[in-house]
Amino acid sequence: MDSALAFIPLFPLLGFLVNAFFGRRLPQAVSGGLASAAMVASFAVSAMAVWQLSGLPIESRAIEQKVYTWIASGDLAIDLTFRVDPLSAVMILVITGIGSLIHIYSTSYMHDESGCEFARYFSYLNLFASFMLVLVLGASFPVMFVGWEGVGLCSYLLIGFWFKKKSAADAGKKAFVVNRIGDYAFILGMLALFAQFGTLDFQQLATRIAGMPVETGVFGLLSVAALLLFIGATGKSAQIPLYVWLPDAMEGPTPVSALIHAATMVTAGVYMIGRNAVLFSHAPETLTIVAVVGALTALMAGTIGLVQNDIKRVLAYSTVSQLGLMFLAMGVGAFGAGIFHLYTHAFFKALLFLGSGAVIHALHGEQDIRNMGGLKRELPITYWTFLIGSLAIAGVPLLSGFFSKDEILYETFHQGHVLLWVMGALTSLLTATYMFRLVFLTFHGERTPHAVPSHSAHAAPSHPAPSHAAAHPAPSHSAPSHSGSHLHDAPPAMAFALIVLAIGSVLAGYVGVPHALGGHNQLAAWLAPSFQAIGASAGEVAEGAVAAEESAAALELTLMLVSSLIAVAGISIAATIWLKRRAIAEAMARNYPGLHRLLLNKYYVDEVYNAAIVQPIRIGSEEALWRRFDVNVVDGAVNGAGAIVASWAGMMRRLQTGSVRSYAGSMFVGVVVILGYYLWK
Amino acid sequence: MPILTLSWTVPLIGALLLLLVGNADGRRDNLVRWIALGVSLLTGVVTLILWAAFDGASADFQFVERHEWIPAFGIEYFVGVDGISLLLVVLTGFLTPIALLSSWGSVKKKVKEFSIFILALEAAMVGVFISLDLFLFYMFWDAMLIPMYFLIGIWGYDRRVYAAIKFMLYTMAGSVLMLVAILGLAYLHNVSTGSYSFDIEKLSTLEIGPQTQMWFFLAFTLAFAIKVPLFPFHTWLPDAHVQAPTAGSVILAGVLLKMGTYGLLRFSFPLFPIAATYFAPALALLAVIGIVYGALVAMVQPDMKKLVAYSSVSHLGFVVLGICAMNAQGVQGAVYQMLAHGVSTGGLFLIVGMLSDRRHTRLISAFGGLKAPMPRLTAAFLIITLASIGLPGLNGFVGEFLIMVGAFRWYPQMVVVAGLGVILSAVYMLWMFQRVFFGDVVHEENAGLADLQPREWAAVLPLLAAALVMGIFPTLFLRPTEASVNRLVQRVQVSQTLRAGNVDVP
Amino acid sequence: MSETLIFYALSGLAIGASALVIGQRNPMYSVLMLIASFGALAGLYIQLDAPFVAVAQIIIYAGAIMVLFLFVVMLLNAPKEDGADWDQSHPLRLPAVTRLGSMLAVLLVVQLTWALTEASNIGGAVSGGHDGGTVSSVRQLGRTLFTDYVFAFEATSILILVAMVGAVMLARREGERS
Amino acid sequence: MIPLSHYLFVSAVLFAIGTTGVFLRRNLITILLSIEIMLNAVNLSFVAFGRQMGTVDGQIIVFFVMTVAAAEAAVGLAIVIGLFRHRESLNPDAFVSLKW
Amino acid sequence: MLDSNLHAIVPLLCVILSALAVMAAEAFRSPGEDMPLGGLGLVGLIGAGASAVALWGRNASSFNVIVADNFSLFITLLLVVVGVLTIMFSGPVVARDGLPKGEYYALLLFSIAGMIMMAMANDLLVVFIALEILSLAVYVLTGIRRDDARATEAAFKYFLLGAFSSAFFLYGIAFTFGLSGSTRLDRVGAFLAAQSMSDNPLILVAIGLLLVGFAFKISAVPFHMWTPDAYEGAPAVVTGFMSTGVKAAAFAAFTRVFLSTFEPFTGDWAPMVWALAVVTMILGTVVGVAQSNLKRMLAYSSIAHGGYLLVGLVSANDIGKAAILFYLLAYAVTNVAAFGVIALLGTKDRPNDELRDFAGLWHTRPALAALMTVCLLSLGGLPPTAGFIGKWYVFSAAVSAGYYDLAIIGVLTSVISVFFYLRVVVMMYMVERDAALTPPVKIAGLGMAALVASIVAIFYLGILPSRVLTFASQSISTIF
Repeated sequence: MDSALAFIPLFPLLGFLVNAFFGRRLPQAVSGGLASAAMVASFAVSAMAVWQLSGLPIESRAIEQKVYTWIASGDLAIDLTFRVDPLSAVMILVITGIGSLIHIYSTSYMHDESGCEFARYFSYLNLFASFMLVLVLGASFPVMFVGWEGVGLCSYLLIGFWFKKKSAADAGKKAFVVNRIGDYAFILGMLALFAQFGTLDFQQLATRIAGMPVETGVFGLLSVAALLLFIGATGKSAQIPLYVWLPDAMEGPTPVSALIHAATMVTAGVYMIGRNAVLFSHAPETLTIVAVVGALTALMAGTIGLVQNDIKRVLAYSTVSQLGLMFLAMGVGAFGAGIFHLYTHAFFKALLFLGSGAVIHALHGEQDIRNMGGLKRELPITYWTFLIGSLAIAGVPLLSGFFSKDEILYETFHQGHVLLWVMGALTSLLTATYMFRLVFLTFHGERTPHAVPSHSAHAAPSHPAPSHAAAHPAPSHSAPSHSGSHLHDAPPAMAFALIVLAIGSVLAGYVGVPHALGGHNQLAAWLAPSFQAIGASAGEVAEGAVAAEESAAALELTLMLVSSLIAVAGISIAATIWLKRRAIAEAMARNYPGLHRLLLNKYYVDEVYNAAIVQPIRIGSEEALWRRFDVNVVDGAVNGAGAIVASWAGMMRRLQTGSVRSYAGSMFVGVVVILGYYLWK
Repeated sequence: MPILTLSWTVPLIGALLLLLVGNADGRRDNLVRWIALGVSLLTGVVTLILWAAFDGASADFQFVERHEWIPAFGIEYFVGVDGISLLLVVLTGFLTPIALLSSWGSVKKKVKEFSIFILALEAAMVGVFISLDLFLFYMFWDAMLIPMYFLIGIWGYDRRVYAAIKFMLYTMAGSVLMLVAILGLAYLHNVSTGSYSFDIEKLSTLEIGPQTQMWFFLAFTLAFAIKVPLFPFHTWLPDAHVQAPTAGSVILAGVLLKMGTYGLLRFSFPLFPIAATYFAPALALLAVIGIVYGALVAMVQPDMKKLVAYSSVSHLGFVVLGICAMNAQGVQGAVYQMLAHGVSTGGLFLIVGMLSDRRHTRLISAFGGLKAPMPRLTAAFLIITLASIGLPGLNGFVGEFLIMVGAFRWYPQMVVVAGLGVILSAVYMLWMFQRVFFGDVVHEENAGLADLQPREWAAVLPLLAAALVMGIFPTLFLRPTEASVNRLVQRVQVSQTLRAGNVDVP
Repeated sequence: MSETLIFYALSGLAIGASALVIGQRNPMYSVLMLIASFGALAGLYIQLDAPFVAVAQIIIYAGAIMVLFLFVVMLLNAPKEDGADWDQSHPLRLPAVTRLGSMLAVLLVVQLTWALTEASNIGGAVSGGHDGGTVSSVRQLGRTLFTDYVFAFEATSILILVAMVGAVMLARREGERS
Repeated sequence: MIPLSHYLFVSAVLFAIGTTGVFLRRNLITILLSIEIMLNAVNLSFVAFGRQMGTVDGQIIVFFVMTVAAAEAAVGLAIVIGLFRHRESLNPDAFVSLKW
Repeated sequence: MLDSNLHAIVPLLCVILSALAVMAAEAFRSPGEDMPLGGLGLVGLIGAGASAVALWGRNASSFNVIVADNFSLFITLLLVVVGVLTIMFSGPVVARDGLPKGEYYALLLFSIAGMIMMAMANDLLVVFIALEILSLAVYVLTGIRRDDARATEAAFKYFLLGAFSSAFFLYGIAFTFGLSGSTRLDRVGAFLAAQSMSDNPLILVAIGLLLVGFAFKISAVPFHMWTPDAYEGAPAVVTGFMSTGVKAAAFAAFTRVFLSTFEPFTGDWAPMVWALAVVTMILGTVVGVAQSNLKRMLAYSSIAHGGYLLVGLVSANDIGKAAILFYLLAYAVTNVAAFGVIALLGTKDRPNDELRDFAGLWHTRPALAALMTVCLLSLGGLPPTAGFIGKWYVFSAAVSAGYYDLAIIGVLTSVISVFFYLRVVVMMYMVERDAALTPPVKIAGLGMAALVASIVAIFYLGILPSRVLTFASQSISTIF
C-alpha cells in the first residue's frame, strides 16, 4: 500500500500525457472522460490512503513513499518523497474530490471547443491536478516547490487558454510573473532554512526547529525565513501585496477559476504555512505580520468586491477576502481553523464559481451582472445551488462556512487580537453583503440584457473560443439573440457537480462542530499532529487543544451569536439595497463618487504598481540600461577602443609623407636619440 | 583505444574528407549534408561511449592519453576527461548534429564549406574540453575562433562582418593575456623544477606567490570572463548571436560560452586558489550584476535572438556565481547549469532560427498569434522557454537551485540579488512567448506558416527530451561530476587554508 | 708646428668644401667642391702616413667616382634645385624643418665630440706603435690585403659585379637588349 | 704629431655635414654627394685609427669602402637616371606617389 | 694565420656559381630562346642546401671570417627555402611581366649569396660587404620594372635610405675597429670581454651606430620609413623575397653581433632594443590598420613582425635566440607565400594588390583564397599554424627573461594585427566580387605548387614544430 501514494499524482499525469499526445485524435467524450476518470481514480487512491492513515496511531500518523532520489549534491539530497499526514490527507481529498467534480462539470462546459482545444484543456487540467497533488504530498520543500511552480505554470496556461484574447494572455503572464515574485522569496526562505539546518524535509526541519528558542521580540533567522516563505505564500494565495493577479485570472474558463483560483491552488500558501506550523510558531513576529496582512487583505478585497460588476470578479475578490481570513487564522496561530476554512471554502467557492459558470454558459458569455437579473426562474438548479453557496460563504448558521469562519473569528478574539477580530467581523459583513448583492442582481428582479455594453472592460469578445466564433459568423449577435428566448439551465454533468458541491457546502462544516455547540472538533483533533514536531507527543497536544476549547465555551457562544447576526445583517443590507430599492445604490455611488471610483478601480493598485514598478523597470531597462549603458557605454568602450586605434592609425600614417627626405629625417632623429640615450646614460 | 583522440579527430577527419568532395556547382549539397551529419553523429556516439565507459566514482582524469609533443618546452599531447569535462564533451557531441540539422534547409550557399567549418568547430571545441596541457588547450581555444568567424561572417545576417570581426577580436584580446600568463606559469615551473611544463596537474602543485597569483588569475579570468561572457564584457555576444546563422548561434550559445566557465573551473580556480579566494566576491558581484542586468536588457529587446542572447548573459551569471561559491553544490550546480543552458538556449536559438527562416525577420513585432498556424512549434517552444526560466521538472531548475544553495552558504546577499533573475527570466521569456505566439495573427503572412517539418522535429525532439530527462533525473548527470567536483573543491579549499597560513593575502 | 698648421688648413678645407657641397644649389658646383674636399682629405691621409690611400683617394674618388657624377650631371643637364616648383607648401619646406635639421647636425657633432673627449684608450688593443714605416709600407699593405682580407677582397668582386649588372640594367634605355 | 682625436673630430664634423646634406638638400645628385661625404668621413676615421694602432688594417678597410662607394654610386646614379626619365626632375619631393 | 679550409664557403659558392651560370647562359643564349634560368638557380640553391646539411654540426670556418656553424647553416637553409619558393613564384611572373630574365635571376641569386655571406660572416667588414651585395641586388630588383614609375621610386627610396644607413653602420664599424683594433667578431668579443670598457662612451656610440644599421635592415621604427614604399612599389614576388630574406640575413648578423660580440654590454643595448621593439610593434600594427593596399599592409605587418623578432633579441636568452630562428623561418615561409598569392593574382598592367581587388576571391578562385587565408592566419599568429608557434616561442622567451611588458604589448598588438589580416579575409569571403576589378587569372602550376608547399610547411611548423625547434636550439647552442 505504501507505493500507492505515487499513483495519486500519477493518474492525472497519465491523463495529461494521453490527452497531450493523442487528445486531438480522440473524441471529446473519450478525452474528457479519461481526464475525469483519472481524477476519480486519484480520488479513490487518496481515500484509501487516508483510510490507511486513520488506522495508524496518532503519534506516527504519516505514510511516506520515496520514489527516487531526485537531486543529490554534497550534503544536499533531495528525494522525491511523498508523505501523507493528516494535513495533506485533508488536502488530497479536497483536491481530488472537488477536482473530479470540476472535471466532470467541464466536460459539459467546454463542449463547444474544438477537439484539440478540448483535449488541450483537459490535459492542462490534469496536469494541474497532478502538480497540485505533488505540492501537498511533497515531503520536502523542493518537492513542494515542484508542485508550487507547476501549478503556477498550469494556472498560466489555463488563464491564457483563450490565447487569442490579449487580455487572457496578459492575465496569464501577470499571474505567472507575480507568482514568480513570491517564488523568489520562497526560494530564499528555503535556502535560508537549508543553510541553517542542512535539510529541507518538513519533518526533520520541524524536529530541529522545535529545539530552538521561540524568537519572541527578536527577528532572527527563523523569523526571516518564515517571512520569506510567507511572501511566497502571498504570491500564490493572492494576499497583499501580490494579490493583483487573481482577479485578472478570471480570464480563464470558469471551471478553471473554480478549481484553481478558488478551491485549490490559491490555498497552497495557507497549506504551506500549516505545513510549517512549527517554524511559524517559532517566529511570532512573522506570525503577527501574517495575521495583519491576512486581515487587511480580507477587508480590502471585501470592499472592492462590493462594487464589482463582473460576476466572476466579485467571486474572485471574495476568494481573496476569504483567503485573507485563512491567513488571519494562521497568523493568530489557529492553524486548524485556517485549514478548516480552507476546506469548507473549497466547497462553497467551487460551487459559486461553477454556478456562475452555469450562468455565463446559459447567457453565452455574458459576465456583467448589470445585464443579468431574474434568472431564478429560468435557471432553477443554478439558482438554488448558488444560493446555498452564498449562504454558506455568508456564514449563515448551520452551513459549513459558518463553522469555519466562526472558529477563525473566535480564535482571533480569543488570542486577544481584538482589532483583527473587528476587521474579520467587518469582512464577514461585507461578504454577506456583496454575495447577496450578486445573488439579487443576478437571479432576482428583471433581466436587463443591454444595461451596459457587454464588451466593456473584461467581458470576452465571445465566451467560447475561436471555434465557437467561427461557427457563428457574427459573434456579437450572441447576446441579443438570447435576450428573449428561453435559457437552458445547467446540463446534467454540470448540474451533478453543482448539486454535489451544494450538499458539500451544507455538510462539510460538521466535521468541525465546535464544542460549544455540543460537537467535537473532529478536524482540529485530526490535524493537530501535523502542526507539531515529531517527537512532541502529538496525542497530548491534541488533547490539550480540546481541553482549551471547553474552557472558553461561553465566549465562543457569544461570538457565534455575533457573527450570525452579522451574516443576517449583511444579507439584509443587500436585500434592502439591491432587492428592494436599487436607487439607494445609485444614490450612494453618486454621493460618494470618489470612494466609489476608488473601489471600482480596486484602489488603483494595478495602476500604482504599473507606474511605480513596471514602467520604471521597463523604461529604465530600455532607455537607460540598454540604449544608454549597454550600447553607448559598454559597447561604446569596445568600439571606442577600435576607433582610437583607427584614429591613431590615421594620424600615424600621415607621418609617411612619401618624401624621402622626411624618411631620412626620421632616421636622423632616431640616430640622435639613440646616441643621446647612450651618452646621457 | 585512444577514444579521446577519436572524439576530436573524427570530426576533423570528416571535415577533411568533405574537402575532397567536389561540389563546386552545389549539385551534391545533399550528399555533403548527409556526410556531415553522419560524421557528427559518429562523434556523438563516440562521446556517448565515453560517457558510458566513464567511472563516476573516480575523481581522476580518465581515458588519459599522453605523448611527448614538443619536449623542449615540456609540451605534451595530454588529454583526459574528468567529471567536469566529460559532460561538456557529450554536450558538444549532442548539439553539433542538431546544429547541422537545423541548417539543412536554411543554408543553401556553399554547403560544403559550411559543413566543414561546423565539423572543424566541433573538433576544436572537443579539444578545448579534453586538453590537460595548457599549450594544447590554448591551441584549441584559439583555433576554435577561426571556423566560428567564418560561420558568422559568411552565413550570417546583414551585419555579419562586423559581428564576426568583433567576436574574433574581442575574444582574442582577452585570451592573449592568458597566453602570457600560461607562459609565465611554465616559466615558474622551470624556475622551481628546472624544466618547462604545461601540464595542469603539475602546475597545480606549483607554489606561486600571492602577488603573482593575482596577476595570473586576472589574466586567465579575463579571457574566460569575456568568453562567458561576464558583465561588462558581454557586448560581443548580442552581435555575434544575432548575426550568426542558426547553427552558429546554437553552438555559440550551447557550447562556446561554456568554455569560459569551464576555464574558470579548470584553470583559474585550481591553479590560483589564493587569488581566487581574493577575487571571488568581486567576480561573483559581476556575475550577479550580469544576472539582473542581462535579464533587464533582455526584457526590452525587440529582436528575439538578441533577447535570447542577453538571457544567456543572465544565465551564465548564475554559473559563475556557483563557481565562485566553490562548494559542492555551487560547483555541481554550475556544471549542471552549463549543460542545461546548452540544451535550453540551444533549443531557443534553434526555434527562433526556424521562425526567422520562415519569415526572414527576428523582430518580435513581426509575429503574433503563431499558436494557431503552428501549434507544435508553439508547444516545443513553450517547453524550451519553461526550461530556460527554470521551471522545476525541467533542466533549468536543478542547476539554478544548486547554485543558489551553494552560493547562499557562501554569500547570501549575492543570492538575494541573483534571485531577482528568477523573476525577471519569467518576465522576459513569457512576454516574448506571448507576443510571438498568442493573440491574433496580425501579419497576413504569418497565417500560412508551416508547422514543424519532420527534419525540424528531428532537431527539436532530442532537445526536448534532454530538457525533460535532465529535469526529472538530474542525478544521471550529477553523479559523474560528483567525485571530480568534490576533489576540486577540496583542493582549492585546502590550498587556500594552507597557503593563507603561510603568507599574508594582500 | 707646420704639421699642425697643415692639419688645420687641410681640415678647414675639407670641412669648408664639404659644407659648400651641401650649402649651394648648383649640383655642378657641388661636385667640384666635393672634389676639393676629397683632395684635402688626401692631404690628411698623407699626414697620417697613408700615402697609398691618398693616391687611391685621388684616383678612385676624385678621378673615377666624381667624374661619373659629373657625367650624370651633364647627361641629365641637371637643373638647379627648385627648378620645378613641385610643392611649395610641402611641410619639409618650412624653415623650421631646416633649422631642425641643422640643429640635429649640431647635436650629432656635439654627441660625437663629447664621446671622443670622454673616450679613453682608443685603439688600445694593438700596441700603439708609431712606426710610420710599417704603416705606410705598400708591401705590408698588399701582404695583409691578400692574406687576412682575401675573402673580403673576393667578395668585393661580387659586389662590383652586382653593381655592374644593376647599373647597366637600370640605366639602359627602354626596350634595349644587352 | 696631431692627436688622434683631432682627426676623429674632423671626421665627425664631416659625417654630420653629410648627414645634414641628405636630410636637407633637394637635389638627388647632391644627396648622393652627401652620402659620399659621410663615407669619406668614416674613411678618415679608419685611417686615423689605423695610424694610431700602427697597422695597415685601417687603410685596407678604406679600400673596401671606396669600392663600396663606387658600387653604390654606380647603382645610385643609374636609379637617378631612371627616375629622371619618369619625371624629368631631380627633386626628391617630386617622388611621392608612394605614401601613407 | 690564414685558414685555407674552404668547406665553409661551399654553400656560398654554390649560389654564386649558379648566379654566374645564369649570367653566362643569358649572355650566350640566342634571342628568343627560352632557357630554364630559374632551374639553374634552383640547382644552385639545392646544392647550397645540401652542402649546408652536410656541414651541419661541423662548425667549419674559412679564411677566419666565414663560419659555417649551425646558426649560419640554419639561416642558410632558411634562405634556400626562401630562394626556392621565390624562384618558383618568379617563373610565371617573369614571363608575364616581361622582366629581363637573366638579370632578374642573377641578381636574385647574388642577393641570396649576399644574405648567406652576411649570416656566415665573422667579421664586421665582411658583414658590411655582404650587406652591400644583398642591398644593391635588392635595390635593383625593386626597380626592375623600369617602365613602372612607382617601382623606380621605390628603388630610389630604398637605395637612398639604405646607403644612408650603411654609412652609419660603417661609422659604427670604424669605432669598433678603433677601440678593439680589429673588425673580426671573435677578436672584438675577446677584447671587450677582457677589458673593462663600460665607462667608455665610444663603445656605446659604436653599439648605437651598428644598431642603426641593423635596425634599418629589419625595418625597426623609426628606421622603417622606406619599408611600406619599397614593398608597395616593388613587384610582389620581389617584395616577398626581400621582406623575408633581407630580414633573415639582417637578423642573423644582428643576433651574432649583439648576442655574442657585444654580449657583455647587454645591459647597455637591451633598453634601447626594448624601446625599438615596443615602438616597432605598436606602430607596425596600428598603422597597418589604416592601409588599403595589401602590399603596404603586409609591409606594416612585416614591420610589426620585426618588432616581435626584436623581442626575442631583447630577451637575450637561449629561448630568445632559438625563437628568432624559428620565427624567421615561420615568417619567411608564410610571407613568401602571401606575397606569392599577390604576385600570382597580378597582371602585367595591374598589380591587383589593392584590398578591393580581393573581393569575392573565394568565388572565383576558392583554393587561392583558402591558401591566402592560411597565410594570413599564420601571420596573425593563430593556431594551428607556424605563426602561432613562432609567437608562442618569442613570447615565452620574453616571459622567461622577465619581460612581461614586452610580451603583453606583443600579444595585444598581435590582436590588432589580426584585425587587418581579417579585413583581407572579409574581402575574400564576405564581399561580393566586383567583376570589373578582378578578371579571373590563370594560375601557373609552378606557382600553385610553391603555394601548396608553403601551406604544408606552415601547418607542419604549426602542428609538429618539435623537430625544427630542436634544430633551432641546436643552432644557437654551438656558438653562443
